[in-house]
Amino acid sequence: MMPHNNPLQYLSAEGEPLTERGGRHELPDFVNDQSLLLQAYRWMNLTRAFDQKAVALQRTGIIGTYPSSLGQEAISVACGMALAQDDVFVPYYRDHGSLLVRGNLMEHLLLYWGGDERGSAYVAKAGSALDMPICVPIATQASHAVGIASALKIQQKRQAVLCTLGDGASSKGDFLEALNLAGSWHLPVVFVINNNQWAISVPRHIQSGAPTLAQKASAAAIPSMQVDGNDFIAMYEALTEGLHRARQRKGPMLIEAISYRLSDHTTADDASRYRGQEEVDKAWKNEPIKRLQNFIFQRGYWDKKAEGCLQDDCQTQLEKSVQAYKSIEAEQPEAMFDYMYQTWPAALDDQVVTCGEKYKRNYLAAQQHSSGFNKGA
Amino acid sequence: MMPHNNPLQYLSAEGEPLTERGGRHELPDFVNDQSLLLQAYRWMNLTRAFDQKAVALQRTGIIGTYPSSLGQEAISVACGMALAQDDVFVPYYRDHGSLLVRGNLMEHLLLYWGGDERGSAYVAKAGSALDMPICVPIATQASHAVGIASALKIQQKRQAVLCTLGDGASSKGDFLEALNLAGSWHLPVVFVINNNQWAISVPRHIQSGAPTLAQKASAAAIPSMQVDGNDFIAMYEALTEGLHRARQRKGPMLIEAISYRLSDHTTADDASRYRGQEEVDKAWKNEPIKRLQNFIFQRGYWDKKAEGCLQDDCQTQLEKSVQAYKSIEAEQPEAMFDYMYQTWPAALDDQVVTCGEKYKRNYLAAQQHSSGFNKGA
Amino acid sequence: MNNNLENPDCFKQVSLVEAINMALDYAMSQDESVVMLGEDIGKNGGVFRATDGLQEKFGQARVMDTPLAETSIAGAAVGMSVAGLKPIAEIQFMGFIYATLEHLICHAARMRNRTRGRLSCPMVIRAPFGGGIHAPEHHSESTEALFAHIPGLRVVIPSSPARAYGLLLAAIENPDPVIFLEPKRLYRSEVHDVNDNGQALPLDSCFTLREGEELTLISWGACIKECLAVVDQMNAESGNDKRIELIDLASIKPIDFATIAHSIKKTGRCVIVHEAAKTCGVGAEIAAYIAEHLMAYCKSPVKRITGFDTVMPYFRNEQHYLISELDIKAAIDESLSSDF
Amino acid sequence: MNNNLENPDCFKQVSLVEAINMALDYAMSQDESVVMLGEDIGKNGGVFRATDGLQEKFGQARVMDTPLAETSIAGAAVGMSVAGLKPIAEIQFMGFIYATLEHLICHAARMRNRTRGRLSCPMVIRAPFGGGIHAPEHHSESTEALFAHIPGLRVVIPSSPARAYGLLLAAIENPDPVIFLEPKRLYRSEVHDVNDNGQALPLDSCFTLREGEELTLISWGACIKECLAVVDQMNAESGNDKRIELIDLASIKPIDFATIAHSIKKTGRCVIVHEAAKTCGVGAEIAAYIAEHLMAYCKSPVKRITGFDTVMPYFRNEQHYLISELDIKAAIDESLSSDF
Ligand SMILES: Cc1ncc(C[n+]2csc(CCOP(=O)(O)OP(=O)(O)O)c2C)c(N)n1
Ligand SMILES: Cc1ncc(C[n+]2csc(CCOP(=O)(O)OP(=O)(O)O)c2C)c(N)n1
Ligand SMILES: [Mg+2]
Ligand SMILES: [Mg+2]
Repeated sequence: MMPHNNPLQYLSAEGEPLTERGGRHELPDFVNDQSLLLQAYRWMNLTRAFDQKAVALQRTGIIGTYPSSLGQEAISVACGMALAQDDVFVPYYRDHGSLLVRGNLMEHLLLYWGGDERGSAYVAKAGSALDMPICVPIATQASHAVGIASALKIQQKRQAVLCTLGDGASSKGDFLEALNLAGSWHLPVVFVINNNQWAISVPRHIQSGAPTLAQKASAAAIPSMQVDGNDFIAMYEALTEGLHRARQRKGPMLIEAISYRLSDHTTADDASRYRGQEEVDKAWKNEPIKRLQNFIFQRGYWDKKAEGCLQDDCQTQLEKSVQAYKSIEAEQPEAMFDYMYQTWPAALDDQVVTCGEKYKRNYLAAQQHSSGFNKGA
Repeated sequence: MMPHNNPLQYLSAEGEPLTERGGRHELPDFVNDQSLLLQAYRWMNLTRAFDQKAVALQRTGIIGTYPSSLGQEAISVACGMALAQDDVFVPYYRDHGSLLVRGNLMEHLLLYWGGDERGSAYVAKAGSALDMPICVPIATQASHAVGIASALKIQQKRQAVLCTLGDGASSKGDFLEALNLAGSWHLPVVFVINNNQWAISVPRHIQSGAPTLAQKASAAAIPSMQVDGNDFIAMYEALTEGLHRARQRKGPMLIEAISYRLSDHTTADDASRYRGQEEVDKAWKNEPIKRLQNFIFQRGYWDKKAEGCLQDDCQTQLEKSVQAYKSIEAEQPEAMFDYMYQTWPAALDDQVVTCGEKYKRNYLAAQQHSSGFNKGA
Repeated sequence: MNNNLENPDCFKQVSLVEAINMALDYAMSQDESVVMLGEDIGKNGGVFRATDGLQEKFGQARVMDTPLAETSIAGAAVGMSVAGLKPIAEIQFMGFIYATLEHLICHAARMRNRTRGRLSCPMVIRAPFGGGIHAPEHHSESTEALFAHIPGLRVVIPSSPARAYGLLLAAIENPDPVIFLEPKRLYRSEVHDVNDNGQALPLDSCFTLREGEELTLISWGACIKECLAVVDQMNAESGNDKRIELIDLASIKPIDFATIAHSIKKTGRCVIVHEAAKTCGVGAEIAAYIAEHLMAYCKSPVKRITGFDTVMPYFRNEQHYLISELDIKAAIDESLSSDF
Repeated sequence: MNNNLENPDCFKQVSLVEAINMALDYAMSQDESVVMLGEDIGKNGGVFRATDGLQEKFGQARVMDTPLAETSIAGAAVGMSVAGLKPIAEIQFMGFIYATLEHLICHAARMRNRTRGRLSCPMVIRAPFGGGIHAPEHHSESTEALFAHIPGLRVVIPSSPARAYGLLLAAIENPDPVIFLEPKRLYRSEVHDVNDNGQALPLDSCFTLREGEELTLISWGACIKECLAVVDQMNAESGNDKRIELIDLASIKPIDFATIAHSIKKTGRCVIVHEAAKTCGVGAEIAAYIAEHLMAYCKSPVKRITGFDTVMPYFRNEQHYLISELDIKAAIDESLSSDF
């Protein structure tokens, strides 16, 4: 494992291969795999395009509060790509890139952020049936990840579990206990801290006195490393290694991916209240897409024409997805009861009736006055 | 700070000074302070005598379930002695020794374990008015300790906080979060893990994959050390240093005190279900009282006669305390309401009346039939 | 595999805690996906011996001693259940269950709804609860109402060895999370015949332990013991063995209001007994239901005999908090003698 | 120092969240021991701006951004309060409050009792609660009943800027722990005159917002908005401005049963409205009280208009869960027109 405070990095901010940083001298072999790098580059661009679109849709009230992943596309896409299909992904709410790579449809992501439970109802095409839904209560997913990893171990399966979280989440007991359990039970799970330097308005240094978040793993004697989270090559390498170890039953691992949240926390946030623009400007110089772009241009894998096509293609896909999203009608009111219990409790019979009556009452009133009732569906 | 997996130790199991262990060659100066060592020795003996008595009292139904501190007297007494009067002590339930040194009366300790809230009502004579009561929910006291430490810091006081916990407790989120907060806020708090190798029936190695519990501190970048918890001199030295640092505003520290639970977990436990007698026999060779006794004999601080007097003295004190304990009558039933709120909620008026009626009803019945009602008070 | 034909009658004389052990043993024998996790459940067999012998029988992979971390016990159980296991997590005492609440409320209770049925959390959280065994602070709580308020959870409390056996099997078979609370005061208080035939009892139903015509007494958990004694005594003394009806609620969430309504329509009087604090206890929900739906049938006010809104006193004075037979009898007498 | 003479009238036009800010500002100005801790409460002023400007004014030592760890926020607040501070902890949304429960139930609520008055926990936990602002999952909960069940806690919910100001000051002054829940749907819905004079309102009391003779409507939090509209409309339409009585419960624990009893004895009819799930909600306790003490006065069954026993739907469908004016009106009509 890598020493701390010296993140694994292969490419400079300008996309030049580094030879003397991070303790590894040679670029990993997979950089010769043109299709893999182009796949990554495409996904990162689609993620960013999706992100911009989602922010715009929020501004016009088409979806609700949305957490942008601007600047963190390398982490998210590398997670998605390093996972094997039957590995289990346990995401947090800023993982749009991984979710897309896993084969989730953009219209379903929009559905989720548009306030519709069905956004979490579909199996990711390129993912596992066990891929977990987006988790809102911070760090709780880490406990689920160790539970799933423990189940896989008990079932003698050879899959790995990948769990993501934020730098803020690394302070919460759930995560710290989960690390300990993963270590104690030697579980096949990789944790990735997306250290984007901020937890809403709380800067990284308030979260912990520890100089690195990677060192949280030493409390559980789990190997860990810091990785430049804006360097797709470093992220992919570290994740591939971690997941491979896990599948080989070599135990858990923690990766601290160092990046920066270039956006507001969510569309409901105004980051200018608590951080200066210079900091953000500086961080833009490190952003991951340009870095990989420069590299694949240098390598001759990519050119301006391909770039143009890609951007067009992203827009076309997006348009289609937004249309698809908009065409999905809201569920019936009674749907709120349908999935509470698999075996129906008679005690709820009355409430379903009340729900229907209530809908009729309020809906009819809305029809008549088109006021006095909060429209929506 | 000391390296890990090499606990600070000054005396061999036989009480001989070590010169080449633990990285420190010379015995600390305070070993020349005869009265300090004798004080320690006396407290350790009183603690053990109290312990034996308490177990006996439980067996005859005079008190309830009781957690013996057999074999861990050095840790507990060193904690009590290293604390300054106005430092704040935040104990867990196995700290009889520290509580005695703090000046708590044995009858009050018995009151607590005898199922009477007033056991926690008194201010320890040699302690702070803020000394916390015994804490049953594992590890929660660690959060209180950081809260108190933070208050002291805000109030610009120069006291330290000392918080104890078990090896099992070191797995719980409360403790891990508390470490992180102590590090982030640079708080004047020392944590002592009494690593007695067992958490009821769960052995140390199940608690964590980490080879030491001291290294849990690195997650929060807090200095930490392992100490031989059966070596009073090492414990006192480490605690004095830690508390001094804290009072000097040099931040928190974690001490892992390595010892062994020679007793059952509590009087309700039967340790023979889950651990072998050889292990216990071996651990007895390391017990702390004999070790210090040998040392003070060698030094000429102590002799057989003094030993005889001490044992007699302990018994005398104990007899008196047990008598005092037995003479304390139970509270009135309505006392259960008296301290729920400082400003009385009218909503409880009826319940106090009901409580009185209920008492009369059941008490009278008990008088008449002396059956059908669970006597106690 | 839970096939009755394969399980001819096999009666055993067991205590409530032994019945729990028997049900766990049965479920683990029948279904490989059933696993257990908790503190001290392995070699030690649980501090009350509910899991005695099971690790030896089923191995450490299926009977897991965990680190001391309740949050993780619940959170890991969520993950395990999503991944196809049926975890049974033991929380050593109900007083230590609060660290699990975030996982139970935010995840276990919602996973099916959140994913519109794609994933679910079939899991059981077992915990001993209630006072009366002279235990230290935090070892006597009855906070079943906290769980009863949470949509998506089931809460089940047995009050006899046979109901413990059958309801625990039902909880394990249930496809959703069940909080299974064991009245520890009854763990060893009596021994009964239980048929170890793998037969689950119905969930979502209460049990009418005594039929009666003049008053409906509703309770659950350890208080059933005193209720039974009072009802049997009063029915005998009055020469009317159908005087007081005793309902063991058993399913605390959801509540079987049909049975309750049927009974109160018949008797017109209701006394509710529970050990938990009064305010917002489960008794409130039952009384509220009566106020909404059955007032017209009531001949006297509903009475709740409950714990006080205080902390359960430490054991020296706990009997002043716990409900005695005389307390129950007094309430019944009052209800029977008052009329609107 | 909270001396009225020093505080001449000082009216300000403020929203509910601004009133919270004003009360915090006042309390911190008057009493050095008042401190605040929470996530994003410093520079950011809280995600709803309840603490806006306070860190700048009172410094980082008294307005503390914490690591993201709710358990520690509550646990540290317990320690701080024991040590002589008056901590006001903000939990960002009620959906994230569950990790605090162990500390609130086992410690904050018990410290005074445990130590027979030697130590105590004067602390306030503030959290925005309730739905209706189109927020994501877990940002809409109303689980006040969980806290209301716990002996030793107080639970307070304001429903107007003035009550927010006066009740928050009262909560801060109170020598015991208070859970202060802020109806976020009302945070900015209206602006009222509030006198920034440091005057606390009484705790343990409800507020009769409208007097009436024919029916008692009881609610709290955001639902008060719809209740007020309905009552004013019905009273106006009927030409009887004393028709429906509206009680804002405000003090959820302990409950001011005296005022409720007085009202129901007068009106004989009661409708209870709350957003939280029905089963074992606080409405159940009120209805149970009626069943125990006021049945003889009731002309029609008690009615509860509450959230369903489901998870609050994500915001696209949340209006099918939330209670509308029409829902309230229908319940009142039904209660008024039914008789035993
Ligand atoms: C338990 C819990 N507490 C608080 C919140 C509110 N909240 C949402 S995101 C967030 C900050 C998370 O920061 P971080 O973990 O660094 O992830 P990031 O959003 O920066 O990716 C907070 C406090 C929550 N969702 N869950
Ligand atoms: C939160 C919580 N969970 C469980 C328990 C029950 N319990 C009491 S002591 C104990 C073991 C504690 O072990 P350790 O921390 O090593 O301390 P020791 O008793 O060995 O000194 C357990 C599980 C508890 N008191 N609190
Ligand atoms: Mg972050
Ligand atoms: Mg231990």
